[in-house]
Amino acid sequence: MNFQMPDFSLALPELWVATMACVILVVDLFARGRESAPAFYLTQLTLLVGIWLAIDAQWGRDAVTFSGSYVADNLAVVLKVAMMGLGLLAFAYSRDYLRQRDLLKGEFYVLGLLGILGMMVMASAHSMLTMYLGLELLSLCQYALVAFNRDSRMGSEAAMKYFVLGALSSGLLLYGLSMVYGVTGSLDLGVIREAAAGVGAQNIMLAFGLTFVVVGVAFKFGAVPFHMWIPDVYQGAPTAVTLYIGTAPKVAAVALFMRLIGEGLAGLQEHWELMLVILAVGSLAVGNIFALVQTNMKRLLAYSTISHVGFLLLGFIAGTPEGYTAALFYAVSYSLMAAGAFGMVILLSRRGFEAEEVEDMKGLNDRHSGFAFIMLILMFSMTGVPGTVGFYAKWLVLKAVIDVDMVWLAVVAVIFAVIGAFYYLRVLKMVYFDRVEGGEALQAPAGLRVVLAGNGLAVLILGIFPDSLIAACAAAFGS
Amino acid sequence: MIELIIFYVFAAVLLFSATMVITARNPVHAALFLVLTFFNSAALWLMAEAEFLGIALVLVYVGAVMVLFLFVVMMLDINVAPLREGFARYLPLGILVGVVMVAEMALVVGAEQLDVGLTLTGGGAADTGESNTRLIGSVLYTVYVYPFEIASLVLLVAIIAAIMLTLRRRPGTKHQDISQQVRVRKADRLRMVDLPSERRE
Amino acid sequence: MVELSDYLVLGAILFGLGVAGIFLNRKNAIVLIMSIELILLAVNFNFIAFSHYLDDIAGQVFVFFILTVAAAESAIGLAILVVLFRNRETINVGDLDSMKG
Amino acid sequence: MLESYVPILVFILLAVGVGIAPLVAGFVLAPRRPGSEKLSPYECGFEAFEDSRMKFDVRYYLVAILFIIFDLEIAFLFPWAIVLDHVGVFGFIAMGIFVGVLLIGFLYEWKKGALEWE
Repeated sequence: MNFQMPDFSLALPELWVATMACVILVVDLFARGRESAPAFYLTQLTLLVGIWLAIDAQWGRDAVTFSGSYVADNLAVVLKVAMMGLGLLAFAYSRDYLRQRDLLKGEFYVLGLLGILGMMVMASAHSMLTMYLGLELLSLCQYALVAFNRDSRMGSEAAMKYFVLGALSSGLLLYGLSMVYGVTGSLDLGVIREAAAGVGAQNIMLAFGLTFVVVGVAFKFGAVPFHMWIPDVYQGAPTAVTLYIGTAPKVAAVALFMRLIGEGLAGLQEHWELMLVILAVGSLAVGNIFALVQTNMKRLLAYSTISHVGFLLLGFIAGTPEGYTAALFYAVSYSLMAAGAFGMVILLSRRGFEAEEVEDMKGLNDRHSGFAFIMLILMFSMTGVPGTVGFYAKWLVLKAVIDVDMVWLAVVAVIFAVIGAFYYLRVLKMVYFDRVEGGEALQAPAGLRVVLAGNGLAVLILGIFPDSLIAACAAAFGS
Repeated sequence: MIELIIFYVFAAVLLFSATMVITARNPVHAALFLVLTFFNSAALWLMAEAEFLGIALVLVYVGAVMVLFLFVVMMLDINVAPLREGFARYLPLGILVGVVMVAEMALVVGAEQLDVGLTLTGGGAADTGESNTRLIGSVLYTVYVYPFEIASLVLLVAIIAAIMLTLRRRPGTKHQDISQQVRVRKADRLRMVDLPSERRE
Repeated sequence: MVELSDYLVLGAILFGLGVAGIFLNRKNAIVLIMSIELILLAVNFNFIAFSHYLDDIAGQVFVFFILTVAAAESAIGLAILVVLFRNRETINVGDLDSMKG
Repeated sequence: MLESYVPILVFILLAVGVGIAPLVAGFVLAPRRPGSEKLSPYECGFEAFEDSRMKFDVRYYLVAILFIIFDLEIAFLFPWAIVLDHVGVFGFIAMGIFVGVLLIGFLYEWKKGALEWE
């Protein structure tokens, strides 16, 4: 491959976040206070400047640099802005939670920031090698974050399960990538795209490699039958880490799918379309049915994540630019809702008491009607009640699937959504109608209240004016 | 022809030791068989003209990772008995899964009409005389410089995570801080006191 | 002459052994991590075989990165194992059941 | 293209041979009259106190992990050293950044006290 000087100005966001991560690590080493406050503010500053850099340096451009391993286009910008925004939210939520349990160490911010960097690398990967390294950088940060509270039994168990299943899935993904490399002869996704579109469609080995790649991607999404890690990791990890893992990596999984399968192996669409249908229906079924019986709030949200992934996969099944736009919109809006829901769990828990059980939501309306209203918005938009952002997301995805005349799939999805509505409404019943005796007033740090209120309002406003976000997602796919 | 024989010898030993890794009773034996597996695959990689990777495999994996495995096995003082009781029950399932996977993969991969590599250039690479390491090096730091820098960040994450998880400062251990002792100055240790001389009564 | 398919079949068998290893040793975390190393070794075999017969160096560079990442990953994996052992006094995967349901 | 490896193969076979030959000779030729006295582990004349398996300390463990990571760094330095003339200043700066990031990792270790052995 010829080598000409790479265009560094194009990869500015990644360079910025990487240097700032190292700077924050060193600053936190020499900071005296125990609160690692400088690390927190520097991290938030890094993400804000990163968002601006991503938009300014890369919007509207479609260039490949670093000899074919980095691409900067609208899709990359939308993905990166979403990831960094969700990262901002996750760090804002976690500060008080960690301080109360004196887990507040600089490493949390550095590992979180490097995890976001891994996601950004995945968003603008143009070669299988860059995609794999971004995925591994993200996974390693997540294994460490899940085991962050090293004295909690559940935490280390969850980390061990997540590690073994994560390592296995990256092994499977790599096996698929080696097959794709063997048939197309190159690591570059552009070359793979032509080869797959051309004569590659009938090649058994390429189809075989595709199966393994789809398995790797399905694991990252947490789609059935590769969802086993999600409930345990969501429950075992500290709630702040669960919030981090439950939101931004879903957008990264969209990036993984779009780059590798959506664009790279587009030629084999009829192969992977069938696989995704199986994954989607499985996720919808398991996600909604198992969630009905859950008593632990975090496990309930974990199974709801699986059901939402089922919906998200519908967008990919459609395979049309509208379908991809719908899937991206779904990923971003769902992550916002999930951040709010986990934020509520953080709001209600205190130093010694993890508000993990669904019963802890009882009588929230008496304790603080404002946050009860925010819980109402979140649960309604998760159910998909018309007029909320959740409804738009589901509607766009279903429309995309119907346009590709798979009406039966849309009907199945709606049925499961209706079944799913029950456990969301059960939570609302507890919030509004159940009385709890001696419910003391809600004391939560001001910062947390502001962030949660902002998150709730964002979900509400997006529900009323979703067109700006939809337009951004559509622009990502060149329409 | 000799090549084929050497290939099959190494491949046979490789598969035997790999099977022993997953069926060994004692984790230490499993670790040592894994070392044998790595040596054999390094030899096979040498045959496929990937010398640098063969040496890197032995250097990195056998030298460091297997040492870590043996440390962990020694340190965790694993009582082997309970770890094995699930073995007999899952044996048939395990073998079945393994055989099915291998059969279907061999079918696909070993298929004669293997139209692999649309740009396949036939057997043995034309020996350009350049050593494999120089070939990799010339590409690694120029064309693949972006993945190269991400690899450094992956290693950084590994350092942070390993220390964050395992480092426990034992409070109250008395230890000498040599640099402290050396940095002492005359004033810290010596105090001149001038005593007035008393008259002798 | 050693054919490409010889290498690939060897890689496939190693891959099968790795997956079977994971099914067989669900109780013993260390052999579980070793089976993952076997799977990654099988992947490296495939890449090197393709790189050799395609006469393209990219495959070998990919293998070099896989080695690096896999070594860092097993370092973290064993760190988690130590944390687990300190909390649970056993690495018998069967006992990791405090989060049922 | 395999000719260049024949010396290595011969070397390995010789090494294995020299290793195994004395063992086999000892096994075959030496007289064997095992006694319970002879078979027990010798511990300066009296009974062995506890079994030979001694638990390692976790500090060894951390050193092993850090060795892996810096061993990988060295593995990256090998090809760099060979092609430095071909790769020029660009390659030099690339490796500078790589070693710089790992230097930060080393600084982190040092400051956190992972290197102290108390």
